[in-house]
Amino acid sequence: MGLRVYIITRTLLTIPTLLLLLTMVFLVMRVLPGDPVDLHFERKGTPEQIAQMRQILGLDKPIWNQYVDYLWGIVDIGYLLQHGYPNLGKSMQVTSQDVGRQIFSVFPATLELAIYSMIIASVIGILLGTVSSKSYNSLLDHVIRGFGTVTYAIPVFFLGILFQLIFGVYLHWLPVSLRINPNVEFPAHVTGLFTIDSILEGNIVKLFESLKTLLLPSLTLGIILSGIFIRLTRMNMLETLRLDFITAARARGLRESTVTYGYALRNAFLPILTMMGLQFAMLLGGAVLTETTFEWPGLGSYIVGRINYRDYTAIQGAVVMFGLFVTLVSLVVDILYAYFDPRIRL
Amino acid sequence: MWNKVELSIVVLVLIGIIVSSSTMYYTTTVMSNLSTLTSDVSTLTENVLNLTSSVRDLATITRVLAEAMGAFNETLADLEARLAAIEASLAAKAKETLIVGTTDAVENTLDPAQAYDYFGWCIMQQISGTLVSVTPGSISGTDFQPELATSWNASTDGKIWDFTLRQNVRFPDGTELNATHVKYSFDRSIALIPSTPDGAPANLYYDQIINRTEVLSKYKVRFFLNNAYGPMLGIISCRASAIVDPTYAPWMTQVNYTADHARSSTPLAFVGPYYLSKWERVGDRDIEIRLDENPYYWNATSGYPKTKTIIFRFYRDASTLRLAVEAGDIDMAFRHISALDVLSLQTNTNVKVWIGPGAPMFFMCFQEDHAPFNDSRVRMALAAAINRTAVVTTLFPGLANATYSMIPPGMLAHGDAFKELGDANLTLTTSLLAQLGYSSTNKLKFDLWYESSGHYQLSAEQAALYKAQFEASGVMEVTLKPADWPSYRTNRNNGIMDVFVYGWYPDYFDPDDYAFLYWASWLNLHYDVWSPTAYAQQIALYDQARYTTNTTLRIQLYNQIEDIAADQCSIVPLFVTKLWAVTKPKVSGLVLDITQDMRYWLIYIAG
Amino acid sequence: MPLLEISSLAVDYRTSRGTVHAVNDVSFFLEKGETLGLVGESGSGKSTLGLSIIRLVPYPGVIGGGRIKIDGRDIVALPEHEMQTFRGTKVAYVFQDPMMSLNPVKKIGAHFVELIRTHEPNVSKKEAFERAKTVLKNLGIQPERINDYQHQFSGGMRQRIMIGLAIALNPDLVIADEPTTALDVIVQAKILDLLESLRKAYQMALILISHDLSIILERCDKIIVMYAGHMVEYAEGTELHDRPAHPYTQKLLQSIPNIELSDQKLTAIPGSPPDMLNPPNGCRFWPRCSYTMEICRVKEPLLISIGRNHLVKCFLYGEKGVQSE
Amino acid sequence: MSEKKIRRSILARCIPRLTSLAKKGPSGWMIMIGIVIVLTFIVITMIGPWISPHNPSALFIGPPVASPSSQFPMGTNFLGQDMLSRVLCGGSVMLQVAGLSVLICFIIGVPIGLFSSYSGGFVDSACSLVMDALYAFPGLVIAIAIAAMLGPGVINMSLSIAVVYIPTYFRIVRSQVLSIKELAYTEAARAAGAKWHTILFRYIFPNVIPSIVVVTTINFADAILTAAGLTFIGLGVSIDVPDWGLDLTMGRKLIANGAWWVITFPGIMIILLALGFTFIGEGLSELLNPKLQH
Repeated sequence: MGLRVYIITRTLLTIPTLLLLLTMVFLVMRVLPGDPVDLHFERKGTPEQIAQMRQILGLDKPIWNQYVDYLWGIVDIGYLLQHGYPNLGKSMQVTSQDVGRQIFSVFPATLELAIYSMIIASVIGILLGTVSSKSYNSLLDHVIRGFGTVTYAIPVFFLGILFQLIFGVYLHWLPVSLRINPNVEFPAHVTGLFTIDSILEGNIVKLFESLKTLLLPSLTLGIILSGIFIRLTRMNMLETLRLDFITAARARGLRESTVTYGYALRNAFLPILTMMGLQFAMLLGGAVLTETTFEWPGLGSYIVGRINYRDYTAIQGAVVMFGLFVTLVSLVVDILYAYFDPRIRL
Repeated sequence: MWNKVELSIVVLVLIGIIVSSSTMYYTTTVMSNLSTLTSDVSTLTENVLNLTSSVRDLATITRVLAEAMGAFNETLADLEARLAAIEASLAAKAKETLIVGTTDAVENTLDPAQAYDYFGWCIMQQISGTLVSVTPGSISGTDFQPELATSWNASTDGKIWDFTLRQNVRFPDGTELNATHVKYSFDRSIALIPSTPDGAPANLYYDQIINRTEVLSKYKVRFFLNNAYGPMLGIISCRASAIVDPTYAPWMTQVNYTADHARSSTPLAFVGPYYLSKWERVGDRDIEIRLDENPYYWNATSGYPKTKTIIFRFYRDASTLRLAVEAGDIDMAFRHISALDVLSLQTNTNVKVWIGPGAPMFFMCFQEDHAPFNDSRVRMALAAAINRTAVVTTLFPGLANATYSMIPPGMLAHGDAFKELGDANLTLTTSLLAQLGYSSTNKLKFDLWYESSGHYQLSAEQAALYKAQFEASGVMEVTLKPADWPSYRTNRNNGIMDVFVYGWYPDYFDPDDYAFLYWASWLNLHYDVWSPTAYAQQIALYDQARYTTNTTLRIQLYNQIEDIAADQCSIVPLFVTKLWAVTKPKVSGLVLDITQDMRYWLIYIAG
Repeated sequence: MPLLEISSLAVDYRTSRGTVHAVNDVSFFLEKGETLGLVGESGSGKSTLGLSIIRLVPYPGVIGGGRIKIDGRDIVALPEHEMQTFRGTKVAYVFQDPMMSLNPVKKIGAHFVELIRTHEPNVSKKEAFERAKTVLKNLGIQPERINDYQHQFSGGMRQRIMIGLAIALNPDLVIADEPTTALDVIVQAKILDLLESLRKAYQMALILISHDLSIILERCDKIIVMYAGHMVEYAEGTELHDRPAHPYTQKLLQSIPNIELSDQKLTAIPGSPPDMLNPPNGCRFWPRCSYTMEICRVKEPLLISIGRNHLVKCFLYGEKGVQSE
Repeated sequence: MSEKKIRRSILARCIPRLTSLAKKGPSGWMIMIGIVIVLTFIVITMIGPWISPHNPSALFIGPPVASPSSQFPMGTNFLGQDMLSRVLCGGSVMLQVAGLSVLICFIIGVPIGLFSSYSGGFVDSACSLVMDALYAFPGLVIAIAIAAMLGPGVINMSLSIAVVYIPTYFRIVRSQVLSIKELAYTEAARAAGAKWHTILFRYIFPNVIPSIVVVTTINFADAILTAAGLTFIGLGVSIDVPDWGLDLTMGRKLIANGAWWVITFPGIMIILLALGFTFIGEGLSELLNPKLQH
């Protein structure tokens, strides 16, 4: 009951945030010196060229109209339903394709990568974090903290390259690029997540192959991220373990495992969850580099590829997409929080 | 003080990782070694058979054992059979599909009225047909063989060309190819030129060369040219002259990629060895192109294509492509495994490296609007300072040839006009620049631009080398300026780069398609503005060479053009890169010749 | 054999800035059904002492020496899992702050069920649940609230629940560490009475830890006065009330308002407890003592007997009296 | 007091501080190690051009892609450049970018944070709304977008990174100010009629500094990593500038040939530098975290 109300209000609250976010993307793309078309033509385009491009991009209109068009394009449900993707304008490349279509076609790849690396990161992070907090100030604790700090300091693509070198070049265990072994047909497109699709298709080989290909990128990103998760878990656990009800539980002679997981972790979990939610933005940032390293055909590779064409609409669209994604995730996280925490629910 | 639970969890996770990775390792090895496995199994079975027979001789032992053994080797035989079946199916599958990894991608469209990129043309060559084609393996690139036309002849003044079409060439829908299709194709391309100014027909001046086309009979078509035109057959054989299928090639509109519908993504008539069965783009990238055997191919009777299916996988990065072919993920890597990798791959027994003659020409351009590059002495000074051989031997060992002529080695009229300037001829450089008052104290300062997004191979490394070579003279100071390909190209159009290296990829194989580069308008160097006399001379010679069919005369004319060029140094030829492909050892049939074409229908995989 | 026997116990906190001797050379014993009061200012080590009995001295504290025997078994060396079975079954602990002592994300019932089934694995969930209900009834809480969360109860209620959890497996010894400090006065009495009655009903021994001497005097058979980690005086309730020996004890007594002597003047103790990182030499109380002698500054007094079951740690009663029996 | 004197006295004050850190347990050690690493790197980068055996951008000092040897301890890259020299000199770009971006963040983020939170009301809520929205954004993505629009180069990289980090400063400053604002002594000062700027700069600002320092160090680390990332996707510097990020990107072409040294050494340098800053940050935050005091 209370929960439902909370969810509704929270959802409503995201609208202004979203609006703000979109506005900022718009501004950032506009505030920058020189306008995209000039940049596109390296400030030397002929007037006709520029005029034509401006017209295609709707940059000939006054800024206010541009703003409205831009927002409308994103919220235009009719267009979304008709085409299956929002109206994010036309690509500046010759093909002049819909940016919306392009972005929606690459998004599942990023989603898949994000999900799996999140899982890996959380498992490693929560596990090691708990362990090190339990053995506070012991050697183990220092080792784990060290691991956490170092992983934070490694450039994600460097780790990626090392993995390619080790598992791809030397050991020949795992494929080092693309989304699935090239001599395997793609699973039938349903969700766009290859693992899910191949399960739906009931094809073990494809599932196995896609997992195999997924392993390196998600491991790379997961490990990089796990550093932060370890730190978060450790901190929260240390704070929780210091609370009276833990000692009280021990005084009642409950098993140490019960105390650690049933009491400490269970209570520390919610803050950890929210903080992890915040880290999602960082995960996506890392995803861009991971994708370029492993040639993972996702939103990251897309944005990087478009940069090489100064494709301003595409970049804007991709950035917006990232923003929407993050906002959505934080919404979900908050709702989960409410769901798990009785204090909020009642 | 952490208890067993956690310890066990940690251990489990570690074990999990190890186990999973090792299982992958094993499965992969098993898949690859399936054949050996089978043979082992079979030998094992034989042994067991012998064993059982010998066992039977021992009457005293109960036949229970014998039966057990029987059952055992039955199961073994059964297993063997199954493995054999799997192997057979796999082998068969491998035989009839060739998986090709490439860093190329269709730049824009597969419409001959527009497409003007290597990979677009490559795909078009597999799925469509032209009237004539260059004979595979041709040295000069000027030997032609009948394709959709069985015979042709030109009038004595070279202004009228007749082509007799091959009969019973059918589109997949059954309609037979006839002269109207040919006329339609050329008329459409020419009609579309205004709306596609950067398309191939526009760049090859179809509208200026071809006056009109005429259908003489069902199988006879005639071309009226404005002037006699030497490289006519070259033009006719190039992909911009591919025949289209009117049902998919609307008049006056260019055909673009349409998602999830391969057929309507191209206007081409599917009269080639293959047809386009799948073209998938994700975001801005091709991720899969699939070609399947065309059952209606006119030459199918002589066993083409040799491989039923070609699947293209697309890589952004040459090094990952190399890893893929090395790991055996793909059967063939074509365009572009980096030159550095080819060397190390040549010693690798798991792959086969194919190297063919080169045609792509690389040359250095000077923006003459930026003084002092409007002075031929400055240009010549730089030209003399360059050390081509050093560049080729260090960056492209065995994969490129230094050239002192804009016309590539092996081709008609290839000369060595620029030899007189020499390689790293710094005395000349310094003396020339001294005339203009440049010295070690007053250095000639300029920007050297290079392409930084991998469109040209090792362009950054090249730039570093040129910089070093220029500065070795002690009278120059070079600033390197990177620019990714699109910026590079737009910079070229807008003439904002002092000095830059550019590449030329031939459309047809004739000096005619190279010599003009010295003053090519699209380079925007404004040579014609700053050296009008030399320009006038050269263009006159060029036109004369173009509008004659007398080979010896043409050679003389081109040589004269090159001599003037060597004095002017409007642009300086550097080197020609060869063509190379890397395949699995069992892949054969690649024909790499000066045309740079990859004729996939000739490729087969040895069983 | 006494239920609890502690001899020359020492508890140290090994911090990065040095070692703190929070409990020093404490010895006493406790019979079944007895009540012992531990009194002293905050930081005097009484809570540490209490926690050390269930071996839960918080990090970085360690039991530095001495023996703690429960039913004649020394628990100092006991392996963790055995110790764990001890807690809750033999010895139970009631904490100061009921607000913080329950798991906020667990229902009340769950606490009981978990407790019972940890120590008596063969008891079914249902059974445990029923038992929990009866316990709650005894504590005067409607059994149907068993499915509520802690944040839905008042402070007093929560402390009742804590007590309920403590006695659920009727242990032989309950340690109540300032059980009422966090509660308002009316509730205090109620809770203490509840403890008292339960103790009688279940035949438990009780260690009552408090900074409030009056409460201790009211309810304890034996009393230990602690100062800066030392036990400075040990006596039975009445004895201590009538004949307080140690100056510190006397000061404590004077600080209690007393109805009988209306003309009594209340005096606070001057100064503040010492910094445990570097305590004063000699007797730790001398800086605040009004009878300080030379020797007090240099030499630490021994715990000497000055009568039946009455020990004191002070030079006022002789250089070194007879060591207690 | 003469410039030299000042420097000496600062040193005199710093060194004992450094050593005394060790007494503060593991976190103290972390800080000390971090500071040592960072200082070493700065020094190396400063004197790199003099101590490096060869000119870092000179071509074919040795054979191309030569594995580490006595002559070339870190081997050579594809252009026969001496990796050791490049490693010694390659830090400058990154340090410049990091320093510049941090400076920009500090100059913009801190004042906004101070004033908006001190003044409170509509301004504050507006600022924090914007900042939160920006904060919840994938930093690298927006950095990439901006860098793409501005084109490659040191300044542009720093700018794009700065934009990403300003919110972090804003948030931290704000939270601090809000907590301190309510403290008794600020109240007292206000009651005593102190001017707003007195309160802001004499009472509040000093208390904000520690947490800003923490953020700054973390920001340094991230800036370095982000700079490397931008270089990796081709928004970096031109090939004749020695830079670890660039070496990593270029060297990547060679890994398939097993030329591990081309990427390993620059990679390790980046990691170490980032690690140094992270250590300082982590140690400090640990020390300053009241919840973890014993």
